[in-house]
Amino acid sequence: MAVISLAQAINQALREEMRRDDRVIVMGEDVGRRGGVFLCTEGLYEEFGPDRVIDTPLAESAIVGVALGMAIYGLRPVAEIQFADFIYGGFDQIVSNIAKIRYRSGGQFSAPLVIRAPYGGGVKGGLHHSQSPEAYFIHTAGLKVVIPSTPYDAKGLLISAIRDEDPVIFFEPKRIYRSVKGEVPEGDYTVPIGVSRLVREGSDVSLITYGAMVYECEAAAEKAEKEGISVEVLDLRSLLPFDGEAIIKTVRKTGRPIIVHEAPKICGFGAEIAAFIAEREILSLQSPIIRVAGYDTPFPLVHEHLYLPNERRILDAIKRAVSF
Amino acid sequence: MAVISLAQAINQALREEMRRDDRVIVMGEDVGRRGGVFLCTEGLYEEFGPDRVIDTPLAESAIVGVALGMAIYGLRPVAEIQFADFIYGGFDQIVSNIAKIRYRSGGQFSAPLVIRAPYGGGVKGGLHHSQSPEAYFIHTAGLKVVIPSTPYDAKGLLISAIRDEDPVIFFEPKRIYRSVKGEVPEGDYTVPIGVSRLVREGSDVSLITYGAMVYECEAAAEKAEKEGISVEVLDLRSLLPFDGEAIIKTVRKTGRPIIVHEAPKICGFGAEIAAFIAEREILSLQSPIIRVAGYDTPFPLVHEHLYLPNERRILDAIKRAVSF
Amino acid sequence: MQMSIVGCVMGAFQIISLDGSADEEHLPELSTSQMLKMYRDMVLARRLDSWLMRLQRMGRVAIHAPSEGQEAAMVGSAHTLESEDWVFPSYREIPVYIARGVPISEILNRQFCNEEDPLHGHDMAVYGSRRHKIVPAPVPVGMQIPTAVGFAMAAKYRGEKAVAITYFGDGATSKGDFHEALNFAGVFKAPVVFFCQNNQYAISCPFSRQTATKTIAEKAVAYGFEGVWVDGNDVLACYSATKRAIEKARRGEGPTLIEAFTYRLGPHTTADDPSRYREHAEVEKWRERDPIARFKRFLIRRGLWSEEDDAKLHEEIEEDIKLEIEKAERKRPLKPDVIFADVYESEPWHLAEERDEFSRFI
Amino acid sequence: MQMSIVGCVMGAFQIISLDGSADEEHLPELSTSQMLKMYRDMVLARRLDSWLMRLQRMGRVAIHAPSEGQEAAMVGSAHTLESEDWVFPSYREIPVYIARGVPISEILNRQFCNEEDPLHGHDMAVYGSRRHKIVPAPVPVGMQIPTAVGFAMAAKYRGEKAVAITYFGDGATSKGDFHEALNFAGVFKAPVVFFCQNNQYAISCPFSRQTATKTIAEKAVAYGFEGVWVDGNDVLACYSATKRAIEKARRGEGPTLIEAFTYRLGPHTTADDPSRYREHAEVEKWRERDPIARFKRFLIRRGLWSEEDDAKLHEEIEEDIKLEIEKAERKRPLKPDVIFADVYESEPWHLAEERDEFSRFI
Ligand SMILES: Cc1ncc(C[n+]2csc(CCOP(=O)(O)OP(=O)(O)O)c2C)c(N)n1
Ligand SMILES: Cc1ncc(C[n+]2csc(CCOP(=O)(O)OP(=O)(O)O)c2C)c(N)n1
Ligand SMILES: [Mg+2]
Ligand SMILES: [Mg+2]
Repeated sequence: MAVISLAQAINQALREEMRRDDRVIVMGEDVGRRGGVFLCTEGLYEEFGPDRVIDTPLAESAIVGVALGMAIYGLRPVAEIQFADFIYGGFDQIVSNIAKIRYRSGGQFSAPLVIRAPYGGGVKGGLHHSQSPEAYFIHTAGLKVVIPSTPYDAKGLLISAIRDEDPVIFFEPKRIYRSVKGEVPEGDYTVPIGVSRLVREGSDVSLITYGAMVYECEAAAEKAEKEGISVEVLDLRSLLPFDGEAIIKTVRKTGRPIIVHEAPKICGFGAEIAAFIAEREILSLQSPIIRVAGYDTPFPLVHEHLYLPNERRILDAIKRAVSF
Repeated sequence: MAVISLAQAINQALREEMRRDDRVIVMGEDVGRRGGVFLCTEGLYEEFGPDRVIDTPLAESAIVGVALGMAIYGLRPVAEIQFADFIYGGFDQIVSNIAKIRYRSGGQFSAPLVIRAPYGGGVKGGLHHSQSPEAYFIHTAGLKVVIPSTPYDAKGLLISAIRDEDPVIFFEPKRIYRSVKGEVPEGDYTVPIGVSRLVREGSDVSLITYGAMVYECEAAAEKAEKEGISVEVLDLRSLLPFDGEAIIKTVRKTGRPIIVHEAPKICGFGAEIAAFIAEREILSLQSPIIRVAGYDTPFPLVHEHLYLPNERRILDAIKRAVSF
Repeated sequence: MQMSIVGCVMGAFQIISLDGSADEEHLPELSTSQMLKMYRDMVLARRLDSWLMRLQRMGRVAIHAPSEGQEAAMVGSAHTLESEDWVFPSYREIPVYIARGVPISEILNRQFCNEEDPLHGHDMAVYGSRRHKIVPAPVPVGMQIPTAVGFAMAAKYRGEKAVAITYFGDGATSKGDFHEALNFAGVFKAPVVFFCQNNQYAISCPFSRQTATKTIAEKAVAYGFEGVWVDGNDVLACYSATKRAIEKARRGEGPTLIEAFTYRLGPHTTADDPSRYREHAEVEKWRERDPIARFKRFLIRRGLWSEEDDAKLHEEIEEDIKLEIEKAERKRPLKPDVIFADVYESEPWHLAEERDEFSRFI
Repeated sequence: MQMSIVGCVMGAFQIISLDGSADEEHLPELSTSQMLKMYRDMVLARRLDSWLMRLQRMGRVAIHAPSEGQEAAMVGSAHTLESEDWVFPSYREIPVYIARGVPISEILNRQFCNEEDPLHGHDMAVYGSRRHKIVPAPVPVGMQIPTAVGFAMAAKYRGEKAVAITYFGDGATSKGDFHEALNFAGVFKAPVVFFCQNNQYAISCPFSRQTATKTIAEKAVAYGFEGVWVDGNDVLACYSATKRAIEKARRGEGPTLIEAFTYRLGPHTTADDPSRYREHAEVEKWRERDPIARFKRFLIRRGLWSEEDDAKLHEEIEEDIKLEIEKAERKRPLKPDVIFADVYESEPWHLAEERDEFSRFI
């Protein structure tokens, strides 16, 4: 099996799905000739032409709003927002129109579309090229929210997202676009939306995470292991709907849940997971529910490696949990 | 002291602050001659004229974006968004520009402005006239978020918000604009941002809430009292920053926190409060942390009284907490 | 035809004068029965509107956004549509639905939110129907415009001959979505018609405060396609201008922005009090330009209609509406758990749980 | 002057021809020293730009958005500003800062994110300074435009004579914010100048795909004020057009949209590879229209400048830049806890807590 990067896996998913299904079209800023600023759409313009790989004017609200019109027609648009930080320009369309079209129309119309965007920090992008805005969308009924962390999942989840009958916000951890490589089968397979991946088994502490943080968690888990603490790592993959069962299972097992994400802490997705656990599994808890998250400031250009949760901070949380 | 409605208290705060400070201007759709669709700006146009009470074109992004320019100049704009449901049109400006101007500029510029909007359900407004979008803003560093529940607080908090050096999102529970009346002193006073209000003391269960839900909680608390359960009710008033001390105090006292809000549950503000408690006060807990919230659907037109948390649902949660 | 405007204003395109006389040269090719059907639709829309206003005042239906005064713009334009065309309306377009053949029973089911409400009681004041190729409006102003453009782009990609028409008000033209959508349409030559009803108010905001241009039509300059300014109280002018735009779009020659200059005679919605922001005299002036009266004068002048016909028509329509109201009101209300319907295609576990919990409280 | 455009295109306004000869009738009233200052600013901007490109390639500074080729548009326009005027730039406007009198040391402190970085290392590729009345750009394209309008409205409310000028690219004109802001400016007659540098690309998107109009200038029609199309590689034409617009705004006669038609000679940013989307030949063609060479020819033709002067100037500037780079690079880096600065005026409890926690990890 070929070993490819996360960005290449995205590219492969798009290419194969476009070959299989002529309803699938790709649109966004610089997705055509330029192949996307991260080259996720490289080669698609050459293979499928300008009618299916559409370079758009610079207008995020129209990109997603137009995608909705195409989806209502019966196409399967995959709209790219160049950086997740610019998705707010299309926020009104996403939250008020796309997320609600099925509900608004009494089920007569729906929005089978995907909005892809690179997200997260670690690329020296500063304030507006580093954000993790997933919580805004998880709070919005009618959407699905997916974040892959491996090339295999990226391809399988993106294909699922394209085939899904509802709108999927698909955030890609840009920091690991190239650095993370893995085996990806050619051809058709899917990874189901809503199901997490157990990255690593353990019995003392559960790290519940997603995106690029999976790797920080794995590193911290390994360090902890050396100090005799057994750490389980759960990669959620889907944030809405999230895999409640798997969360409960790991909490029952270890009693010490720690949630790790890049986004700011207050009202981040970690809050939901913590609340979910605190509502259902309080008797399983052996420690407080700890969140290791981005700080509640805008995303800084300098010292971003200190802003982002890292091995050290996660390890510290692990130790606090076991010594509670 | 005059007994006035919540809407009248808002009106009084604006009027008095405009009299005191000529930097204060009011702008938005229909705020002038029409006096606002809920009449919160009634009479201001007549008193202060079109230069200070500005009827704007229908453009939410410009309303808040222009307000930012005015604030940078040195004015104190109070921008009205006609319904909180339409604030998403200005979301990009609020989240990317207004919330971050101080940070972006290294503290050279700031955004001392207020964005007021009626929010919440209970007025048969359907999908796009009933939403409670506070969580989106609480998750956004650089903003403050305030929701009053009484006329006294509405006036005092709005004056604080206008005088604040940072941008404040000020959501007004429209359902109780007229129905809730209370004593409001004429003249200058403030209610500080960041401090909650203990509505009612109790020892068995803590209801942590804000906005119109304060009254549902009070009603449920009274019912519970009759059944021998002593219920404390905390009105947060400020959601960012929120009054962490008061939350901890009530949780230590009762051990049974229940969070009540209208917004959908997943990633709502209740999640943050639950996570906050689960991180710090796990040993105080005598019951799971329960959330009573709007369901995770868009806001429906029909049966909204069943969609919204009500006395019955809150009472049920109280009983679940004490019988855990 | 002198309809196009590029950069300057020549006066709105008109066919029927106030007195009912016509510009014979520009009369569209319409059979008598077609014209009478248009007239009937306008009258039906007006009567239904007035019923909905009253029903709301009596507390029997929810909020209503009246169309009184704007029937020519809506009926005239909608009569140009073929069965394959799609409509992306706003919240004031009941006359369009009627012209599109939607039975008033369905509109009433909607307003009464009964068990046959096609939108399942999920939103107010808007309507949609897959069968009639009408996509229900999102209530936030202007938001449907990019959707119409995307739909049109998809139709073009598929080589289909469908055209999308979208309706919106003067206020909507100030929104970013209007701009982004029209710019896309220009770039991609989408087969779409932008139909703006300039009724001169956005709630209380007069047109002069909405924008500094004299017309909406000239805004098309900014997108590289044609803008057309038409008398929105003249049903034949609206028909002709729209027909031309639809045919142009169908031929692959791109979009058109049509401004129908008209007036909202009633309040913004049943929740509004227009006396707060406009003079009675202004309304009276515009009543004289009533589009239905004008069309009637035209029809009578040409011997196609009479006062007796008119009285009969009104009576017939009135009976019909009353009957349908009774029927709609008698239907069962929507079940409580309808609030959990239509969120996703298949219900995720968390909604199933919430629905379970919910069922304990009803 | 034939600068205005309403609805149709007459050709961009130009004063200096490619060969350096001038349209004497339209020459602005500028002293020799003013013109030489403009020339110096352009050269300084170009040299600094080329240094920043190299420094980035060497990994010594972060991402940079080059201005090569656009110096005439920026320096020409910025030289018209009075000290009371305010600038709302985008991310490509280093030549504007130079023209505004910002010392290059400050620009370099910014790029090196050292302890004297006026933005505290919080954002990339943008600059701002209260002292110089420059409000730093938000990186999302077009977002600064409504801010400039609001600022101008406030100045007008206060009866101050300040004018706001905002810079943005061709891509920005597709954004809703552009539209909403220009519409506001038209309605409120705000004293603001919209200065669009149409460098014909938004990253890879060519102007022809950005909009269906021939110019950006004609988009002003949609807002009821004047649009001006100017040769953006002609510093005097840019100066004259902007001066006229600034004076007009100062007199209370409202906004102007200026389109400076120019070309980005370099990549979009240091992260871009333009060979993916445009031909080398096209770039070469535009190199012939280099604004600095053209202005130099003009100055030499008029006996105001010589090749020797030029060599000396370049040398001097080069020395200066090198020195300042050294100084900037030697300054201390920003302290880690700077990431907690400037979130609110006074730190709320939750940030104090987080900062405490943070300090354990550095
Ligand atoms: C984005 C948004 N802002 C505000 C509102 C509240 N509102 C409803 S209709 C309306 C005026 C719309 O005016 P116009 O576009 O001219 O349409 P008309 O009502 O005149 O048909 C306003 C402000 C809304 N629905 N959406
Ligand atoms: C809202 C938004 N979308 C996308 C981007 C990514 N991006 C940065 S610059 C740019 C192109 C801007 O083009 P233009 O406005 O012509 O300015 P130029 O770069 O040519 O000076 C894009 C797409 C962004 N910064 N903001
Ligand atoms: Mg209107
Ligand atoms: Mg450009």
